[in-house]
Amino acid sequence: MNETTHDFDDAEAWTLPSPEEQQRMVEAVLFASKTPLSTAQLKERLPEGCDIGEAVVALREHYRGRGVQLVRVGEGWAFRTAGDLAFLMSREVVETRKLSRAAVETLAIIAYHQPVTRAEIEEIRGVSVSSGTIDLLMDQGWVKLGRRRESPGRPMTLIVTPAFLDHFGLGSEKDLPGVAELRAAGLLDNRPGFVPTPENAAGEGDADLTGEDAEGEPADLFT
Amino acid sequence: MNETTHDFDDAEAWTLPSPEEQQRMVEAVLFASKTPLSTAQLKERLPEGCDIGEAVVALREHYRGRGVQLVRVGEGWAFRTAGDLAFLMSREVVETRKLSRAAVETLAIIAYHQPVTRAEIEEIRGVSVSSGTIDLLMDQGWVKLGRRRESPGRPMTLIVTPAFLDHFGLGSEKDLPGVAELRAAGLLDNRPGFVPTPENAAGEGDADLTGEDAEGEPADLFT
Amino acid sequence: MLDDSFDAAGTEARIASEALRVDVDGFEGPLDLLLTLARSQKVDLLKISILKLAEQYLGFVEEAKKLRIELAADYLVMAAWLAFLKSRLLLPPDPEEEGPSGEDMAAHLAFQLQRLEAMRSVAAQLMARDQLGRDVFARGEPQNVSKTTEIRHSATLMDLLRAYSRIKTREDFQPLHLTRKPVYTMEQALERMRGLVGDAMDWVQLSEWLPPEWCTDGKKRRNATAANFAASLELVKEGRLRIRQDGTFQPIFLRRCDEEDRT
Repeated sequence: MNETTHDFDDAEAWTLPSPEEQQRMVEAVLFASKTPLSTAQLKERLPEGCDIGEAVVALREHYRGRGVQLVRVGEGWAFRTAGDLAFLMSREVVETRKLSRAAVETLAIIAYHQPVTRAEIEEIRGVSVSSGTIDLLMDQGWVKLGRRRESPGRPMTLIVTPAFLDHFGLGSEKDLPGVAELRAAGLLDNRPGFVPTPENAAGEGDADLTGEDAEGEPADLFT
Repeated sequence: MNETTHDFDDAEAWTLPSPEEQQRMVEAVLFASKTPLSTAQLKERLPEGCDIGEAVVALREHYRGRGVQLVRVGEGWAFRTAGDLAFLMSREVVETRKLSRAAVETLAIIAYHQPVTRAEIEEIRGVSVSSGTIDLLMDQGWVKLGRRRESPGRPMTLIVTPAFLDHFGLGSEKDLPGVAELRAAGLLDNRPGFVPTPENAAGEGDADLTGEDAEGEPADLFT
Repeated sequence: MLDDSFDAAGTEARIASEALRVDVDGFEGPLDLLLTLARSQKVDLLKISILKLAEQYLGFVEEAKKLRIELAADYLVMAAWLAFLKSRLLLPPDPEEEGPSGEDMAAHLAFQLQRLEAMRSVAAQLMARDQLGRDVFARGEPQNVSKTTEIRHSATLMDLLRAYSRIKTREDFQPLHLTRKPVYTMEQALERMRGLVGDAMDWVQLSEWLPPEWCTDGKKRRNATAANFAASLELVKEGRLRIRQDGTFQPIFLRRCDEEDRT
């Protein structure tokens, strides 16, 4: 229907493209194609008499070791990024978020008490620790599983990682300042906010408010 | 502030990829992209310290004469099929609306005279430019608004886009056919004219892009 | 010879005007028409005779009028301008006359025609280039860059230390809760005394209203006494109880507050 076909069909002067030329053709057609093309499809697109198989083999060889490879996809052939360069195909967007209070506390407990079981963390914090929090710390690469504790139930323990030390600029776990140092540095809040813990939440509602007086001896007045 | 920079800055173990490896990376990234990527964009995608310019030059050389070419498009680079193999690509042809003579001329004037005001285009063509024509060129993504001209009325100017360069396979505006000759002949100079133009025929100097009346007939003066 | 050339020119002009008549709508404005007429001079645009071109154009407009072809106004504007230019070119320059000379105007028109022709030529060359999507093609199956958002959580050593100190202070504080002895509260005392106050027709000693279970040891007793005392003051405030102490360190007596007490 168009002149191109016409030329191919009956031009006496027409000669078979050279193998290099056939390779160029396969290369261009595969590059521009929206889908992988089978040998049969390539044959249909290229001038009559081309040796598709040979061109594909040569082309595949040519691209070996390069950033792009000619690979077999199902029945067809397609160009694909070399597997080892896949990382270039994803653009990482790094978003920085502040670690939640629960996560920071959990992390601190793991750092100071490691190896520590989850139950122990809960005991220290006074509230249950969600697995989301621990997962997050693990994803972050700051916490990992330690040995099992040789106690009933053989619970897993959690420890901090070298990445944790690195991130917080600590040479070792021993570099973590002690509580006394924290207090000396004025880091310890003298008036902690009242946080309900399982113990006091379950106990007498106002016990803590009158608690200090309970120690005092107001009854001296009456005896 | 974030870890990424940190890693690159001080990881002793990290080494710059070899030139061959850098070439593979640029190849992979450019091959995967449909649109041209600028050197800056490539730099952003590749590991720190890579010499994009060198990789591109080597890659361009590697692809010379092949079925796929690495071409310069404005600020960027892109792989494109070789022009002489167009006859194989009948299936990939994107049907586009045929441009009117007015649109083709307007496009050429914008490309060769950019940044150019609508009044200047009208001066060159000797007829008013319909907004439909400019809209069409903008829809096509070939033309966009440039800066305002610092002249009375501060008219908007028109310029061509990187997509225009990409479409016509131009590395830059300097590659426009015959541009050097036209410039040498003074045909790209902006000379003040005395010949009636649609603008001065209408007796108004504001035939800028926003001037709706540029479409209007100056006929009222002469009937 | 002269006749011949005149004839030839006449024929040419006739053919041209015929063509123009047919094409009048096909021109993209007067400049386009001028360019077409200029081409009919069959000389390089650089050597074009502007005077002749002006005459050709005016002839065309005359012809159009004769044929009652409606010409758009800008063609008429151009005709008027060309007539003016023609007079400038033919008449000797008037030193009084302001503005550009006829030659300047002619030169500029020639420039414009050249420029338009040049633009047409490069436009054609541009369109003849290999075009993307027509002659050259981009990657048909581009691999899009997948965008992954990695969330990094930040915390400083200070955050960690503060968090730990928070926990530690809480811990230091907690033993108080755990070792605290039971306390008989004022609320408890108040509730109990509201039930008892109705029966206290006569003065009763405060110690008699202590709950028996709180009298087992001195500490508990003191606690309950304090609670009962505070509660009785509350009841006095409410006007339900009267309270009496005869002297310092003397026993405290309580009695129901009756109607007559209030008045």
